[in-house]
Amino acid sequence: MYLTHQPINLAVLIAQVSRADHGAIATFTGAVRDSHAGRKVSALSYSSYESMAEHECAGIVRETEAKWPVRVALMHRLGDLAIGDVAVAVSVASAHRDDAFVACRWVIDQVKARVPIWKRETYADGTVAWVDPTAPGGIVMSRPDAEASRG
Amino acid sequence: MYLTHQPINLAVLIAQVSRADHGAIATFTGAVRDSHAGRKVSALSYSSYESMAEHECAGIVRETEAKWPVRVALMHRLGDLAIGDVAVAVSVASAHRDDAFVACRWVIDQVKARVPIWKRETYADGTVAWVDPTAPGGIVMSRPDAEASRG
Amino acid sequence: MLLQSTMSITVQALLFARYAELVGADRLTLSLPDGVRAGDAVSHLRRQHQADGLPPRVLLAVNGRQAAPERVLEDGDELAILPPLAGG
Amino acid sequence: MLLQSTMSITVQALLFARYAELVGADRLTLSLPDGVRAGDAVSHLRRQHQADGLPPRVLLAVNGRQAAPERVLEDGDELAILPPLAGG
Repeated sequence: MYLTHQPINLAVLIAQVSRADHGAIATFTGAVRDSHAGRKVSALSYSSYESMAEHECAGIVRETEAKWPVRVALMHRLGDLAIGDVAVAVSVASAHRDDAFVACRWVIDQVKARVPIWKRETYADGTVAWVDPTAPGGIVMSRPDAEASRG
Repeated sequence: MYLTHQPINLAVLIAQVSRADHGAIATFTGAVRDSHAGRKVSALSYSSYESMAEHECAGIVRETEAKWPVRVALMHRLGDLAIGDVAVAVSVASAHRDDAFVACRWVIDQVKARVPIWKRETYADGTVAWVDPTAPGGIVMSRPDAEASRG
Repeated sequence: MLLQSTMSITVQALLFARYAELVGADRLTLSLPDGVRAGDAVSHLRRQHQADGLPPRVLLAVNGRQAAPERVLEDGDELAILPPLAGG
Repeated sequence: MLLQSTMSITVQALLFARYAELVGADRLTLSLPDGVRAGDAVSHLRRQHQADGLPPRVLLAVNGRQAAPERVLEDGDELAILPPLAGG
């Protein structure tokens, strides 16, 4: 299970990869920032195509452990998050720090590229947007009312 | 204070760099491995030239925060450690993961290159060595008795 | 071309995040001609379900695995239409 | 050359880890001629304190900052002789 609706416990994640012969552990955590696209973020929610997301996460972990002599732990949170909450955490243990750093970086890049997860931001002014890295400015405003009234 | 004789608390270190506008945190921990130079390690002790080590650590943190838009926390443990204990931990927070990863890697490389800390390993067969990255094999056997008897 | 076939299959279309908001549903049951491709199913959805807000090129998955628009759908398939990913 | 000077200074030599083990002490008080350089102080230590196990080139620090062997020592300086670093 790589997705959770509960707060991510980093100590548990690190313990998952720790082994007596793996002295170097690189960990990445992505936490909710208080601003995005020049707007002040007040609330944030992650949703997912969960069955596919679990499959993709498992694939990323398996591929990483095949590419480098490392052990990988990965967790992505879903649901409503507060500013400062950890949204994603990756921990990679290896005998040597080069592999740990390179593999950790690869995992988080792959998560962003492959795992079907979406982020909905609510701003201090009450507006709501979907985060879209392909859109100009990185967001697309949410218009649930406008769309609903079209039908 | 960057040196400690107490166990390193990673959560405290990460909390030290976390800020609402710094969403990406890269963390490195180096833990005591159960083998080195082909020998089974049973005990390990770190010593230091503490006043200089503190000064070098402060310099590394200051330089890193000048080179990248990051916040850095760094802690190195001294004294007797057990297998699996965290010897060094670096946590780097930034708005973006590129800076966090690159700066975290730089900090740990600088620690290894500049901070006067030494490592004494006791092996399962009772022999003792000083870790010396410049020596063939990476260690120099300890001979306290032989040396003492010369005088 | 979609109408040439006499057999039809049933496909569950899944919509997520902004696309679910656009279409006003997160799950639609589509009745489609046998041999239909994933990309054709999205075109069908655009026309039949007021989903013309869907961009011309969308990321697709069939039964939880990424799939090309040319992928031929089978009866009972789950076709997911994925907005640009924003995890991490 | 070390003996040309008539004035003398006192320097605290600090030895660490394997070097402390080699010399059998982690702190020695050295009386050295005025104007002595850090590298000369190490040579003095090798001769006078059975420290010939010290390698020809060692890492030095004066008063807690890395220093070159050419660094001229002053009375009361703390000269640290550092084995290859092994932190992290």
